[in-house]
Amino acid sequence: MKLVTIVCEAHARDAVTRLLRQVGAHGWTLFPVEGDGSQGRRPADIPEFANIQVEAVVKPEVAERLLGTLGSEYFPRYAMIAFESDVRVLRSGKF
Amino acid sequence: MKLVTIVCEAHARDAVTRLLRQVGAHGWTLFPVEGDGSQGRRPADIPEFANIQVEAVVKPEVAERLLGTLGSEYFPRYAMIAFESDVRVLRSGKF
Amino acid sequence: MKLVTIVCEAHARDAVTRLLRQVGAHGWTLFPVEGDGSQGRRPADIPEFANIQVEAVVKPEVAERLLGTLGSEYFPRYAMIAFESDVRVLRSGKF
Amino acid sequence: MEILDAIRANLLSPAVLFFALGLIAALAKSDLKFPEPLYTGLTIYLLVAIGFKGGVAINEAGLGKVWLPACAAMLLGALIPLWTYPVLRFGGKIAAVDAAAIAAHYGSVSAVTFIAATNYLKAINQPFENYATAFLAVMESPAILVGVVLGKLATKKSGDDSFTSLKTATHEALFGRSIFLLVGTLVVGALCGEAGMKKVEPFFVTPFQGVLALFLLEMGIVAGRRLGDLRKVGPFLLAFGIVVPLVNGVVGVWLGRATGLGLGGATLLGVLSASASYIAAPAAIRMALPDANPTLYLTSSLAITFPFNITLGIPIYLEVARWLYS
Amino acid sequence: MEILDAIRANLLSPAVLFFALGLIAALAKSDLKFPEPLYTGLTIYLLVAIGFKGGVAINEAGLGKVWLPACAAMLLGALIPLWTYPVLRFGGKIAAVDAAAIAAHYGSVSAVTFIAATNYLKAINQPFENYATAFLAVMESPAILVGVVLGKLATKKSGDDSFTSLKTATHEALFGRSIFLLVGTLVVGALCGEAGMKKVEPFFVTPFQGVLALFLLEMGIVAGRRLGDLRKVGPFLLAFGIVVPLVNGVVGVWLGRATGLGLGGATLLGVLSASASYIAAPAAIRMALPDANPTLYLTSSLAITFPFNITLGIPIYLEVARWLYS
Amino acid sequence: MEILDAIRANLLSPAVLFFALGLIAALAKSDLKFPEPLYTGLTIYLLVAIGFKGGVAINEAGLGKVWLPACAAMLLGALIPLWTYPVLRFGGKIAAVDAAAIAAHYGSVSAVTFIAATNYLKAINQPFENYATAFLAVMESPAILVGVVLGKLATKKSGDDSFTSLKTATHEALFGRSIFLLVGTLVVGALCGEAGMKKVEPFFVTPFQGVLALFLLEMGIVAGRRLGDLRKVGPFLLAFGIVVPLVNGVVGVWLGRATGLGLGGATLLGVLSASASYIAAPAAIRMALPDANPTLYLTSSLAITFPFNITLGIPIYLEVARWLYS
Ligand SMILES: Nc1ncnc2c1ncn2[C@@H]1O[C@H](COP(=O)(O)O)[C@@H](O)[C@H]1O
Ligand SMILES: Nc1ncnc2c1ncn2[C@@H]1O[C@H](COP(=O)(O)O)[C@@H](O)[C@H]1O
Ligand SMILES: Nc1ncnc2c1ncn2[C@@H]1O[C@H](COP(=O)(O)O)[C@@H](O)[C@H]1O
Ligand code: NA
Ligand code: NA
Ligand code: NA
Repeated sequence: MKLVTIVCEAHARDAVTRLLRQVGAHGWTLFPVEGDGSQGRRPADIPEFANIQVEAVVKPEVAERLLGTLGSEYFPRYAMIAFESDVRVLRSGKF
Repeated sequence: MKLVTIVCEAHARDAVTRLLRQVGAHGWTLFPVEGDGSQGRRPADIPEFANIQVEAVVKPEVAERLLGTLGSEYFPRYAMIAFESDVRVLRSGKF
Repeated sequence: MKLVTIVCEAHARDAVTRLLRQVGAHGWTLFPVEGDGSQGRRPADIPEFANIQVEAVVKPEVAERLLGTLGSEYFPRYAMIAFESDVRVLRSGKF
Repeated sequence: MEILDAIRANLLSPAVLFFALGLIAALAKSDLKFPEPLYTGLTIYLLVAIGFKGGVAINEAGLGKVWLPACAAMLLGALIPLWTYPVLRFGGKIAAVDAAAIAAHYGSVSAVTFIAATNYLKAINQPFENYATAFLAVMESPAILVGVVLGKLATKKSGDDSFTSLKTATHEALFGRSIFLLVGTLVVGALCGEAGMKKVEPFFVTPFQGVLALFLLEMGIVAGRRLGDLRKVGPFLLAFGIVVPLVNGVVGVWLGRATGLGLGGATLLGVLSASASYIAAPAAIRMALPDANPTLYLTSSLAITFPFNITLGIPIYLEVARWLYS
Repeated sequence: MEILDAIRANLLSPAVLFFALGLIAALAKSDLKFPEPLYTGLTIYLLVAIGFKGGVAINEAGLGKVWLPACAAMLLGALIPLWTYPVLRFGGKIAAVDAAAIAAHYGSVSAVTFIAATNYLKAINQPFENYATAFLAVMESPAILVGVVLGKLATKKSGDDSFTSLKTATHEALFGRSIFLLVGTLVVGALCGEAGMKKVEPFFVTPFQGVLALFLLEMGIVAGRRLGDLRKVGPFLLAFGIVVPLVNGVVGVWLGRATGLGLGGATLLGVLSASASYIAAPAAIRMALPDANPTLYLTSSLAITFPFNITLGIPIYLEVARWLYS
Repeated sequence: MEILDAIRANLLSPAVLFFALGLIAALAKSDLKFPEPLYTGLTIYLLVAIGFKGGVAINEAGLGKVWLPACAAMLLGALIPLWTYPVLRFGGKIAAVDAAAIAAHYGSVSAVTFIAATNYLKAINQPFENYATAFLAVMESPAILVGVVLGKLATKKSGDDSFTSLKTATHEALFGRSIFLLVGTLVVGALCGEAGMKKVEPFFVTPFQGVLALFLLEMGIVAGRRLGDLRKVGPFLLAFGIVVPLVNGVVGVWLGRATGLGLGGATLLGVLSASASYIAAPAAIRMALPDANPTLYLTSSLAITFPFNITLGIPIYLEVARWLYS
């Protein structure tokens, strides 16, 4: 299985979770984070201007689709990074 | 070393940290998260009904024991997912 | 690319983010966490006494430098752990 | 039609209307929600304020007046699961462990329902014994322990495991956040008395009603999210969540009168007896009886009984008391 | 020199000085910042308090007095983007989608600016219609929707995608947190009336000014962080962020008078018309027009117009009203 | 036996009893704890309220009265580390860097202890100079800088590194959250004066004592967690944590009298001198002297000196003042 991690501006939240469903993720985990990057510091004091980190455990092919769409549709528009890593899950059936 | 990540309902917190000690983890890191999965949305506004993410860096054999018990004892009872990945640690002695 | 994860006492925050810039990381993500380890429980109720988790996606050579300095300069002084894992990123140019 | 007026008055109070607004927010899928620390902060404030006030009241009334009804309340809490369990098990054909879990919730109490009741009485100028908070404090745990034991007997687990979880449940039931805050601030209030109250009144008493209204807004959201599960729990639990409170409410009022409480105090004991826990009990039960299905006990206590009590229940229990005391 | 005295009085009020302190904290790179839940809690408190108060006022004044100016306010909000868009597009040579986004922000409103204005009027004992909150509630969404449509026309996207995002924008604009809280508590307040107000006044009214001051401290920090971006937006937006509010402010005051509001109410309508949204609009626009550059609309509304309004704007709009009404 | 009565009165105040309740919660391993944002929100409120009040007081008294005792307070803060360092180093055989770190903590101040003292004086109707907050503001940093320099001299690090960390320490000591809030709100208060105070009084003054009581509940939990470390620090630091405050307290009271403060103000200067920092100092020291062992300075300041001062210390320093002034 693949763990896809997305760190992005909070305003992208709905767009990202919608995309996750579309590409076939069965769930996600999300939490607010603070960050620094090419677009400057993002302190986590105002929810609307903060960052969120979204994690989704998905099948490799889903990860492909997900990262693909993120790269083409989302990166040009939102402050975001995304990366993928290999994980061994329990009950792989559910993902 | 293995990094074991567990996302589960907050009520499982004590049970999970107890288990971590039992199987021989020397520490853990924990934070509240919001999530969506087969058992529906879990917004993070009421601590008792929220999710937590628990991370533990452990030896491979400890990870085995941990995931084993989680699968047999915990999954049937709690809303939870767990996965394992390879990490390279500093001071591997302490884990 | 490498994902370097650091969990440390909040007081090390500035020192760690400064180091990240020095060794050449282009960004970082940070959030408060609760933890348990060799130096005892660290509940997350007082920011000054809490833990933070810092994540940075960096080039392998940067990860080397980072972990090296952490091991020699920071571990003796701060309550902290650090580990590295392999990740596949989008837009690897930006890291 | 006094009762109808009383109900209308209650329905038009800010507290209840804010609760309704929360329900609507949840149903309209608005992104409105309180951050967890705000929710926790409000609960701490409400528990500390009510506990401290109760302690000051005990300091004035003297333990002599409090102990008898307090013991009665405790006993009542422990007994309720014993009669609700069979009803659920055989009347509702509900699995043993689930029946035990639900029974524990209805024997335990809801602090927010109690607080809403005190507000309601204050609003209609019905005097009541402020030390009734002591009953709230002693009624939370017993039922949980009884319910856990019932559940353990039903589901014979590996001794050790069940032992640990019974132990955790006991610790949770006795040292859990809410219990600790209530009992602790009761004692603090009893030690301070009026002198101490003067200092903190502008923070713990004056704005109290407004804070409660704001808190009920969030409670409405939380309860509203569970409304979807009503289908899952079936008609029996639906009826159970309304009939049992009414029965327990009457018993509580009667017991209050029998142990020498005034009309207001008896009403509050009725409210406590009728209320079902949805925070302390779920936390303890989830640990001690992880095999019980949370949807059943959470939905019935949070989405059925809690809304019923703060809208219709409270005025009804008061009417019952009025009738008993006339 | 009345106007100068009015401005000095405003600049020396705790609210404005706390805002200035926040600006300094941001510029001095102090590590001072409010935790997110505290910020959110304060916004919830301010919106609920102002909404409930407004509702009670409607309950007293009666809808008959409110509907006409309310509709006018709504219309005004919808029209502002239609004249600011061309100004930005052709006057400022700003890209279509960015012009649409900025126009939406200036048609929409800033609740905090409105609240600061009511505080200012109270401080100088200038009576005003408390139900003006209703105008705040109805002016937030229309401009956002108009702006989004303008942006969509400019950037023809794949039907489906643009459809979803237009839908999300509408939902966001109508059920977003702030709108929902304002409209909801307005209704609750209207249902409760004075009787309900009595209960919650010590929490929602008495400490209100102090809470606002504390909140403006954080707003100062947030606005201060954006000051660095002033260079990026260029002189045109700088002028735009000050001139447009002045124009809209005068139009708003005039419209208030034309629809029968008193001096205070007209001033508040002027403030609303002059204010630019920096929370609700960015959230909706970011979803519906993700191609618009946030630096442009956030910097102009948050770092230019907002500080201008709460320091100089508010007293000026009042003077305009005084002059119109004399 | 006046002193004993004074102490009993203090021990039975809500503030101290809530602190005790927090200690018990920590020892009983209750899961009670405040969410971080609630803790941070309460500190911000307390610092802003006390700072603003102090500023208004300065506005009334005039700088003329304040500057002399303020400079004296600052000097005192800078000198305390110079005499405590050798005591720790040679009396206690404590490593140089640790001795420097601890000395810095005792030269700096604890805002909460100061606030508790003002509350105590208010409770017993002992008038005091409200501008004493200015002393709190100026005493926090100097000792930290002196302590850091002492530590640097002891541990000769690579120039550059030590330079950065000395720089960070200075920045932290001068622009850290608490300092910034105190100084900033002092200035704001001084600019607003009574007129501004009227507006925010219901929020920043009226509920203040209650908020402090709630905050001390959390402080009790935090301090209670450190009680376990008492074994680790050894008898010398235990004695140090009680004797040094007594000595510094007397010196502070005497200095207050020498610089023309009244009985109340002198008591507060004594309290400041006796108190040890456990938030600002640890933050700065951890960055500037990372080799110092936090267990030593945190345990002594947080688990020994802080509880001692708010229970016994404050009434004692008042008695000392009474005796000096009679
Ligand atoms: N190299 C990195 N490692 C970890 N997080 C990053 C990195 N770069 C960016 N981020 C996160 O992604 C957010 C947006 O990145 P950016 O668009 O570069 O500003 C930042 O605020 C960080 O939270
Ligand atoms: N595929 C997934 N990726 C990431 N997190 C997940 C996934 N599935 C479930 N979760 C998390 O695990 C929690 C419980 O999962 P579930 O039992 O499926 O509801 C959810 O609330 C999420 O926080
Ligand atoms: N084995 C582990 N797995 C995950 N996190 C750990 C582990 N050990 C320590 N930590 C985290 O690192 C912090 C400091 O570790 P320590 O210095 O061992 O107390 C702890 O508070 C935990 O948050
Ligand atoms: Na009950
Ligand atoms: Na506007
Ligand atoms: Na001191």
